[in-house]
Amino acid sequence: MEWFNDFWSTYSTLVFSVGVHALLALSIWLTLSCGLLSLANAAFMGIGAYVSALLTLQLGWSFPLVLLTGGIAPAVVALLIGAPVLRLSGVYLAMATLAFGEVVRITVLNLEITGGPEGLNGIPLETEGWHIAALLALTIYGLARLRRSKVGRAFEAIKEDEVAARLMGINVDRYKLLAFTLGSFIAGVAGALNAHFTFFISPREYGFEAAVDILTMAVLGGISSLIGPLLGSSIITLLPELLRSLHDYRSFVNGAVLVLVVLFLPKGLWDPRRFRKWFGKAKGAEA
Amino acid sequence: MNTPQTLLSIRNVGKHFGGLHVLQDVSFEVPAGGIYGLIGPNGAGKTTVFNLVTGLLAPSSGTIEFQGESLVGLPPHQITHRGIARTFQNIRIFKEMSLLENVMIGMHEHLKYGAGGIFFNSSACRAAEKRARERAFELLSWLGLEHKAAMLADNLSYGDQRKLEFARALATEPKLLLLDEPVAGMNPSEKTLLMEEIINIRNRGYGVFMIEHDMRFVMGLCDRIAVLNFGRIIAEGSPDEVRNNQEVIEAYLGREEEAA
Amino acid sequence: MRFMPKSIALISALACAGVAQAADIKIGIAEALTGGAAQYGVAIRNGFQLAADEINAKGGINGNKIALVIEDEQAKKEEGINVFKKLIFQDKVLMIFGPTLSNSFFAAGPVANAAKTVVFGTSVTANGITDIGPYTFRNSVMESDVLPITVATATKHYKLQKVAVIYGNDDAFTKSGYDVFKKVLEEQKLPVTTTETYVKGDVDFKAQLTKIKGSNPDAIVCSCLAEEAANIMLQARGLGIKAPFIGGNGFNSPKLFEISKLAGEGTFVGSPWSNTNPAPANKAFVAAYQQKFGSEPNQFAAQGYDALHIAAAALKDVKLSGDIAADREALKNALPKATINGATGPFKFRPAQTKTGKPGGWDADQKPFIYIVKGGKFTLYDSK
Amino acid sequence: MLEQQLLNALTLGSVYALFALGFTLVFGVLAVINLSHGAIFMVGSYAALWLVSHLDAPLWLAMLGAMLLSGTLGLLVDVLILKPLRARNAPHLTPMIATIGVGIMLTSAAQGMFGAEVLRFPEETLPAGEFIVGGVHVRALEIAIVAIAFILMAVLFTALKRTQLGRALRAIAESPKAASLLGINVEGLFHVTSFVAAALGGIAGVLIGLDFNAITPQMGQPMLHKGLAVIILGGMGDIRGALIGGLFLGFAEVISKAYLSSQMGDAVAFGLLFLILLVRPSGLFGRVLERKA
Repeated sequence: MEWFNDFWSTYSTLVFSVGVHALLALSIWLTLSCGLLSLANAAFMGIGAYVSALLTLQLGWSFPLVLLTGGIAPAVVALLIGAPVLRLSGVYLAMATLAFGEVVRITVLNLEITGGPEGLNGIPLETEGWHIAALLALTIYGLARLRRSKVGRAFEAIKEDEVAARLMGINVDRYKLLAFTLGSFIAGVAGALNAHFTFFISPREYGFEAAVDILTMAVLGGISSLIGPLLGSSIITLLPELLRSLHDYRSFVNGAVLVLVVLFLPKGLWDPRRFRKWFGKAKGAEA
Repeated sequence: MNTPQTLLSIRNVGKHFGGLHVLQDVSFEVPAGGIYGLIGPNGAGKTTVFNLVTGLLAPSSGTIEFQGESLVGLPPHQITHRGIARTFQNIRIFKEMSLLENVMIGMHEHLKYGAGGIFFNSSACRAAEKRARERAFELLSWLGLEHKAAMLADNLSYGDQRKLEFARALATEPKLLLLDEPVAGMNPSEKTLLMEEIINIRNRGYGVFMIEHDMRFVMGLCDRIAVLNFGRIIAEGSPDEVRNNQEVIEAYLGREEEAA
Repeated sequence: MRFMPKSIALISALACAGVAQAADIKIGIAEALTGGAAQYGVAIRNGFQLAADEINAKGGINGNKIALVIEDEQAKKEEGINVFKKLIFQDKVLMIFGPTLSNSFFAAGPVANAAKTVVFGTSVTANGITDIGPYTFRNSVMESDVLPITVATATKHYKLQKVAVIYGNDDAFTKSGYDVFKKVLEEQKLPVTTTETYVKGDVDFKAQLTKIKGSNPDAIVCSCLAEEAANIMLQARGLGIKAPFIGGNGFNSPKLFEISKLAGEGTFVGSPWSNTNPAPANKAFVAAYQQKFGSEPNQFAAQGYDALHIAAAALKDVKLSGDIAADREALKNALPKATINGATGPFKFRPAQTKTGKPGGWDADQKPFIYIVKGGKFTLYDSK
Repeated sequence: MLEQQLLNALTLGSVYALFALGFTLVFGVLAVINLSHGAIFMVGSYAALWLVSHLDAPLWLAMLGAMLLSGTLGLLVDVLILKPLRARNAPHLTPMIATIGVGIMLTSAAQGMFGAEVLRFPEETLPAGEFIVGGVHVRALEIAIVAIAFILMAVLFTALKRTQLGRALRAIAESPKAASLLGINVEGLFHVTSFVAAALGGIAGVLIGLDFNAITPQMGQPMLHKGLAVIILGGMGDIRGALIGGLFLGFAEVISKAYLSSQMGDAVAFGLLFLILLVRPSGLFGRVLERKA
């Protein structure tokens, strides 16, 4: 038990980060599973972080309420921009969400209440391990249920062939908006959790690089199931710790991982179909 | 004037892309029951008619009514909800999904359960999913695909993919089924099999409206036929009437026979 | 390939730290050694290594050698926390120096305070740092102590009537420097002709400078990092602007004149440190640094170097018991009384003024030197 | 002061245009958003610097070398990464993600090799000379930059318009499938395009490095964002649009800094970009090349 206490006091923040990154990876998984490449999740995380931190610092709201609002605030923004933005597809959507992220970052940078580039400090420690564990479990459960329902099937159909999905009676625009908004909610909650165990937030944490990091987690892990994003986020969070000795070349490895995965594991690390091919040739042939 | 038997009525419809007139003053009526055919040479504008009916494109002029209700301006999914389903000339099934899931996509609108139902896996939700699965199996078995229900659609043969598209379209519970060149790229024996399936579908009470290129196939199958050439209807009537229409022979059949 | 020897050097440094003997005093160094802030973090680490070598060469502190445990916090807040926790709970260091930038400090500082461990910043000038808690110390001189003197001296020298301002508005350091400048200019009733901004990564300042030129100021107040400042000076001269510059803490780098050459003539800077300060302690530091690292030291290295000497001065009066919690507490109580005469001149602590009025940490109480740039060099300003 | 600002805008705008040209060329021909273009731009800068300071190469030779190196890099990216992705018909966002990875690798490698600090061209290598025309300070360097940018763009335009190669490229932009049916070596031209585009990015890097006299591993990122803005303004894949868009952005930036506040300048730029995408995704000046399968 003492061993565990030592471990926990040293590595608890790392474990927290794994959990929060898992939430972020799931948030982008949701939009990706609907065929949308949105790079706005880092901005949504930032909105959640700032709104929640300000509610704690200025109004002293209770933490559960803060977390909830941290999710709702970006969701409202997502709803507002969703209708026009989601009419775009492919690279245009990626570019529009990227531009949106920049607008959010620069706005935060220039506002008085957000502390500008100096950010917000002195955010009290509110996040506890079980908060993250419970919210992550709830999210995984909810998304697993969603996947097996008509909504999950509709997402998959939209991802594969939007026109065919429309003609099967699916209200494509509504489901895209749902994925986008729900994703922003999860990202916002992740941001709120993060803000309340790192004592400090600043605009540069929510820029383009953060957006790419989040995307990398999902792409690395694979989006064909929920396990992929969880695996991807754990690796991306822990890899830098393992690669400490590489110093300046550490992010080189990150980049290389991204390229290699895209080239050689197009469905990500966790690809049930590949596993089936490896382990159960017979079953695959029969299916 | 809609007679009670008219399912779909297209009146004076025109469609142009910029200066290019694809359809001009197209009018015909698809009656309830039976198989209606729309034929014409390549590029005559047949698929455009389907795209207009299903809401993928908006007509530049004219009206399209289904059971007396205008379809113009409705988004595609709402047109599907009103009872029109279609297949595609170049098959568009969901390849990464199983056959069963493909068919269940078609039932989307008929699965009535909400967010709470999904999250708590309510009995209503489970029951609806169970019914949907059973119905999907039923539809697959109509087309002889039930033993492949768990297979990924990508692994199906060409002919089976067509059948799956039929099953998926039927899952939307349509009153009218739009088939876009259903036997394109098939060999004669496959064509015969598929012809039987289409007759089966008709016999189950669905209206069928098909575009076809293969004359023999259409003549043997359809109750009424409209002929489209260069964006205009040049003839309409029973297969025999159309076959004997001079303009059709010149514009279409003549060349077809030359080629054959 | 330059990275091979570099990483070997670092691994061996870490290995040395690992085999520290029982009587060694383990001190954690958490600086940004990779990433964009590495240019500061590496200099700071060099300062610490130099100071540790000196102290150990003279027999250590009361016979105990100093063992540095160096970690890279990458100027990322999560990394800052992770590294702090590792140093505090796993390596059980007596105290921690760092992190490099205020963002990591704001994140990691509370961790150290909660663990009742001294956290000592050498390069963090932001407001609120010493609000974090009573275990927080810094020897980085705050802009609010320096700039009033700089501005007043320059105003007198040039008989300034009006000035223009330019600053980086997306960087915590330059933005907080600007806030202080703004307050100082108001207090000293010096009118501002125009206030211009740029963002990190901007390298083209001509649009802003052209505007400044149009407003015809007597001097340009510049809250910028040295690299940016150098470019601003060069581009200003390219546009025919003759007005001198008044700089903040960011100007304190030899880089400034390496790049800007003579474009920065007449610039006024206030600083706790300069490489030309003739005080013996500084001369010794500059010489030793050049010998060890083969390059010119900068302010960050000097402050790191002094910081370890301050800690060493405090540790002389602490009887180490071997009980880490008690020793950490003893150090915290001894530090405020420590004074040295180091590379940055005479140094002592003063209690921080916190926003809430609660007892906070300890800020530097140091008098800045005012320099004017002549011949591409900082020269101590002589009002006569 | 207006004249001075216009000169500032012209210099900035022509470098933007040059950068965006390669960017949009790759999109037009390969239908790929190459997000490593910013890093390749940075590599060009470092390559020229290295040639100048280590081999004492004259500036024109260094520029040539930088174009060659960054072009080769672009070619490698195409051959090693984009080609396999094309071969397996990967979804169109996949190459974009791969090029993000390439960008990270190049940036990190540059930082490892040259360090994080800002590097500069030695002063004696810069074209000296400065004159005052009607109150406007003009540096010889600025004239050289604008001239090189416009010459290169003119060469590219002429090549696309007049030569067999250009016609083939335009055919591919319309439809690679149709082009290959016409007997055009599509793969080969993809390689050529990647090389030329990256070489243009590389020379833009050298010019920026010279003009602003600051080279850092991170310098590609803001440029990439600007480049995106330019090609969205000009219409993605539209060569002429990139030129107009680049100049437009240069002027818009300088003028807004000069006559509005420099505070929210970037927010306005990206807000505008965002709005343009929503209202007119084909760009302000251009039309999107609709790719026919």
